[in-house]
Amino acid sequence: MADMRVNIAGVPFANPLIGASGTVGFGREYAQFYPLSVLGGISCKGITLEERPGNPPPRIAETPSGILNSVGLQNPGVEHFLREDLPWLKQQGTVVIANIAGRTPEDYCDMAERLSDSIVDMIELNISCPNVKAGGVQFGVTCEGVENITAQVRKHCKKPLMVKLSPNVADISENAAAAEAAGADAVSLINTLTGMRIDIRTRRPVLHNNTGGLSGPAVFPVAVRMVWQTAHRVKIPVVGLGGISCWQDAVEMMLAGASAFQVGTAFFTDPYAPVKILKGLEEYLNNHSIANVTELTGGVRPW
Amino acid sequence: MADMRVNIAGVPFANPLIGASGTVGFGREYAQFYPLSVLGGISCKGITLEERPGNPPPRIAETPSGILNSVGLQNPGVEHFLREDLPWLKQQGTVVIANIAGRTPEDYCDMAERLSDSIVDMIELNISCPNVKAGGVQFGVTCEGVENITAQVRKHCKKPLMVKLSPNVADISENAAAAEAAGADAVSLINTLTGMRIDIRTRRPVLHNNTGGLSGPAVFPVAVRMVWQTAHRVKIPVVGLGGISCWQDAVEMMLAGASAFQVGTAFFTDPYAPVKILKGLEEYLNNHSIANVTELTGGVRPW
Amino acid sequence: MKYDIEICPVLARQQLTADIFSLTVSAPKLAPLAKAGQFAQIRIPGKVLRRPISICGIGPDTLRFVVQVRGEGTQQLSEVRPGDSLDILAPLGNGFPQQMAEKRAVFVGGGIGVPPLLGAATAFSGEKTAVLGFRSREAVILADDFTAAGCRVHLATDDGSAGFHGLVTGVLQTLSFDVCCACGPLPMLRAVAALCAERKVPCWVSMEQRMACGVGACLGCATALYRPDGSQYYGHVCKDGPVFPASRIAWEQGVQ
Amino acid sequence: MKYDIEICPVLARQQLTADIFSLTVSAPKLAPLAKAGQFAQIRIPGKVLRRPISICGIGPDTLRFVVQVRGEGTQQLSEVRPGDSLDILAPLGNGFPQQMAEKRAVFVGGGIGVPPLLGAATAFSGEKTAVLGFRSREAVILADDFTAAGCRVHLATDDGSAGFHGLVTGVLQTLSFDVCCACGPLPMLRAVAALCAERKVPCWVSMEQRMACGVGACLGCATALYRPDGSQYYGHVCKDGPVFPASRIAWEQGVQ
Ligand SMILES: Cc1cc2nc3c(=O)[nH]c(=O)nc-3n(C[C@H](O)[C@H](O)[C@H](O)COP(=O)(O)OP(=O)(O)OC[C@H]3O[C@@H](n4cnc5c(N)ncnc54)[C@H](O)[C@@H]3O)c2cc1C
Ligand SMILES: Cc1cc2nc3c(=O)[nH]c(=O)nc-3n(C[C@H](O)[C@H](O)[C@H](O)COP(=O)(O)OP(=O)(O)OC[C@H]3O[C@@H](n4cnc5c(N)ncnc54)[C@H](O)[C@@H]3O)c2cc1C
Ligand SMILES: Cc1cc2nc3c(=O)[nH]c(=O)nc-3n(C[C@H](O)[C@H](O)[C@H](O)COP(=O)(O)O)c2cc1C
Ligand SMILES: Cc1cc2nc3c(=O)[nH]c(=O)nc-3n(C[C@H](O)[C@H](O)[C@H](O)COP(=O)(O)O)c2cc1C
Ligand code: FES
Ligand code: FES
Repeated sequence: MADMRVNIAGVPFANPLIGASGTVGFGREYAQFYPLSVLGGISCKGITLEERPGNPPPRIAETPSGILNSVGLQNPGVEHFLREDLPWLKQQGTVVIANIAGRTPEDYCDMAERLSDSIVDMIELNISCPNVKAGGVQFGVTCEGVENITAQVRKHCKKPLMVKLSPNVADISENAAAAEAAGADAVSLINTLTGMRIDIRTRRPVLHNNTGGLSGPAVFPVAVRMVWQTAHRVKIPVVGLGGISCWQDAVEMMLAGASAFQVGTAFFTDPYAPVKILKGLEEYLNNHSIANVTELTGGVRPW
Repeated sequence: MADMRVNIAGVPFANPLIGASGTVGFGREYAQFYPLSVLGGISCKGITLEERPGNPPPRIAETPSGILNSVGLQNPGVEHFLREDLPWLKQQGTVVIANIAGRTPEDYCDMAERLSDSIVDMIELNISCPNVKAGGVQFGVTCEGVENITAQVRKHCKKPLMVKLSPNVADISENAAAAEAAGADAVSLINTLTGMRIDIRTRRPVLHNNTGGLSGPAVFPVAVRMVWQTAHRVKIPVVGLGGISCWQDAVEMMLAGASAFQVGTAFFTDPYAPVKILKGLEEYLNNHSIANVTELTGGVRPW
Repeated sequence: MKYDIEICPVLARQQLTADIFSLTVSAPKLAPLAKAGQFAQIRIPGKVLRRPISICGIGPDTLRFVVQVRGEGTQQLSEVRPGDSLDILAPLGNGFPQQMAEKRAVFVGGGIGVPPLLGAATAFSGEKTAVLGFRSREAVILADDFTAAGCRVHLATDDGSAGFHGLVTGVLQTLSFDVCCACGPLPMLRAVAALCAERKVPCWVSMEQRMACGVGACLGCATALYRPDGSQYYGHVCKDGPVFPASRIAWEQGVQ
Repeated sequence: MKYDIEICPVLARQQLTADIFSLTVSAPKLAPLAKAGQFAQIRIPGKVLRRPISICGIGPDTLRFVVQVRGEGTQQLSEVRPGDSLDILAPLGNGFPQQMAEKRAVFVGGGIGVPPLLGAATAFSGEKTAVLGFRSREAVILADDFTAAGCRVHLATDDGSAGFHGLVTGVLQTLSFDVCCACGPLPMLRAVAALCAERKVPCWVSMEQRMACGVGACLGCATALYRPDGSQYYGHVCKDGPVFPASRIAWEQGVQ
């Protein structure tokens, strides 16, 4: 039987599948379907220092093989998370990753400090939310921005630190290198690509926010490319995500260079998708006599 | 009956639909299906100063609602184009746009000069081909690069000049503004998003070039967003493309701010797609008593 | 288990109007969990998002849906036939109140808003009236089902081709009732809610919003609600609704 | 008109092996244009790219395809039934030479490479032999069709469960012939081409490549060919092929 365990930045995961931030809330809704311990980890909905109401609806639009969302970081704030959500989630037997977004570097540092004193396993620095001006994306576009915010948070963060990168840039691997240089323990990519749909009947953008973040199978080839480029550029682990919907996609993402992967939009199409992905992945490893899932990482043989 | 004519940079088009570069060759293959005069225009396969062999196969991969290509600018060179392809194409009753790519600014200028003395109607400056190092993408990433190459070509180009922009950048509208500042008469966007697929059986990238350009419906929401942002930023006409596959998409693209649109990958799914798009668009205009198709441009009402 | 996925064989399909059809599926796992006014998320092959469809009827081991073709997804759904199977996530959300203590209830539905009310009307044990609004006579659906459920049925049509010539509120004004359940287009719900507020009669409305997860995880299906203190916040149709007390809906839908 | 689109009703579907099936469609517009060895681009609903499939049989107003399930697209294709329709772009490319003047022809096919040869074998008027290679007895297809076309048929199987135990070239070596037409996996084609080159017998091979347009516009389906001067260039399977003289194929597939 293949060993499905991976270790990212010193944190042991039972398997390489992590629920992506914003798609699994704080876990409760999917715990209805299966014990969360089947998942390697969960990246919680992006939290901010204070509660945020989120963007006006509509917040969701469908696109060919994808969706746009403009939730806008609706969340109850870090204190509520620590008090109400984390204790329950931490008991479910899965790695808990806090995804944090902020308006200012101080916001990020303040949150990192509070979370450092909590039972959270890992912090994911979200500097790539395209849907709110105050969602940190201003820190995520340039290398200097990434390096700067990562370095500041690093000083306040005693937990393993993963930086989540935006694909809306010219060269994501450079931003990954900047995060690495500033002390990140891992990078995760990709967040959503900014997109837009217009209702031709009303002539209104479908999303009230006008634009939103594209996710789902449509972005998968872009994500694979970015993970591949990034895995060549940095030494820290790369956690790959964007459009993974079946076990074959997961294998492909790991071959491209991912040490673990996240699954997001696929939860919406099929809440059991993560279970099926893990089952397929394990069978694949067994059929090919691959002893450790970690052997897949970076296994692509470029031409 | 609605007036379908548009005028881009002084060039009159019978309708706003242009066959996208690289997807319709030099027109001959699709002239088997219908007279090319039904199309507003054709942007020819990207040409270079000298003949280019193109990339090794495989050059095509399928992705969810999209395709990757890494043709790599295979073309017979500008002289062959002028001698063998242009005379025939120019007689078909459609606007002929020459799409040019180069290794050096001199290449571009040389071609622009030769084409300026030809019967070509318009030149599309391709500084965004992701599939060859020498395909001009080095000029297309930064604003300075775009401004520089556009300004140089402008000096040698007596034809209306359209600059085709890459979506693999942080803010495409800034690059559009740079092209405008340097004298471009129009911009077209988007070229392909760089992507990758890996064959998990062989562990080889599906494309021999490892990465390729993503096109088709998957990229449509990204293209609409970029056209919307760019149309707000520049005064010159924006020609929108990326994933248009039905008349509704064409309306959406124009509402987002496009003065005309190009259709590429949809030719592969259905060679008659352009005819169906034009028919649907015209019926839509008639049903809504819209006298001129130009009235759609920028008609979105943002929230 | 509150909700789950079941692969449900289609037992029957019936065309109700030109663009509305009824599907009955076998759902031995889900049907026993379902309550009137809850909804399902039905998977459409090839689409990333499921389609939210109200549960119109609940049998011991069957569920019934009534669906209008609005776009590609519902078009595809309209093509299923007995023998095909549907991947259904259900039952979701909070339905209409289970026991309404009031004596006289009115069920106000507009167009494709009519089906979600049928279960609640069936379950209500007091004196019940249905006011059902449609574009025209050809668009009328489920009138007989409401009669069979024990309702006095009033129709209203935009063109006067059946029943009252005008909006459902035109009929509602003429009725006396102690509680109201409504589902339909936003302007109708708003007008019904205003009328009930004026009469100080409790009013329950079933809301729609674009959804992704359907279970409360993604926060996609936001709708502006009032807190008891009068301030606004975004609740979620899939988890907090789709049925809300009308008084909690911030009809202007803007959070300050 | 060389090629066009036609919406073709499926007339018959036949399962040939566990994963190979035959489809006959009505194509009154396309069939009269088609020649042996040409191919079609068949649209798969929901997929951006059509699937290239060789024309295996040409009737006065019908086309026959023999398809192996390899991935999602061919899987979907395998689910069509008489009464369904297929959106077909055909006939594409250059088939096998129309009149082969040679006296004795051999048709060498491997696996799913067998069907494209049937038309050419049928059309050939001289002495004809078919050498058909498969994994095993269960995978054998169209042997009777080649017999009916007037061929002496030799089978070869990897496991020896039918005919010769080994590769088709093992059989080919023992035969005498004046021209060869081959279709199958690349290593097989290469070996057949080498054998023919040694004997100085003309050899035609049908090549595969990933395609987008299918008509020669996109330059997607490149394959490295030799120019008469021995230099290499990328020709295109859809337009210049799929059938090429074996001597023109640059088997190393690298352009300098
Ligand atoms: C709680 C709830 C219950 C519903 N019950 C029913 C019912 O019983 N019968 C019925 O016919 N319809 C019902 N609807 C509306 C139904 O969900 C939409 O008509 C359907 O999603 C349209 O999908 P489409 O692919 O045909 O249209 P498209 O416009 O192509 O869909 C595009 C996207 O928008 C979403 N969307 C479009 N319209 C709506 C809408 N009104 N509400 C939510 N999402 C929408 C789709 O789900 C999809 O994600 C209900 C909606 C909700 C939220
Ligand atoms: C000229 C020509 C004639 C052919 N004739 C036949 C035939 O008669 N019967 C038959 O069963 N098969 C034939 N094939 C192979 C057939 O096209 C592929 O098996 C099919 O495209 C696989 O599609 P899929 O969606 O099932 O597989 P996937 O692997 O899911 O397809 C993914 C993509 O790769 C392409 N692809 C995969 N394999 C091939 C291949 N071998 N050649 C070209 N493209 C490929 C697909 O078209 C698609 O775009 C022919 C191929 C060519 C080029
Ligand atoms: C509804 C929704 C909400 C999201 N919210 C967040 C968030 O709060 N923080 C974050 O870092 N990413 C967020 N994302 C991005 C996802 O975590 C992920 O990066 C993206 O969706 C791509 O992966 P996928 O295609 O598997 O969904 C959100 C995505 C969706 C669809
Ligand atoms: C096979 C193929 C070849 C292409 N070649 C070129 C090219 O030579 N020059 C160019 O500017 N764009 C080229 N493109 C990009 C298209 O013109 C277009 O920008 C892109 O495909 C997005 O539009 P679509 O989704 O409608 O195809 C090519 C695209 C494809 C699919
Ligand atoms: S649809 Fe996800 S929270 Fe309601
Ligand atoms: S597939 Fe387009 S040129 Fe052959």
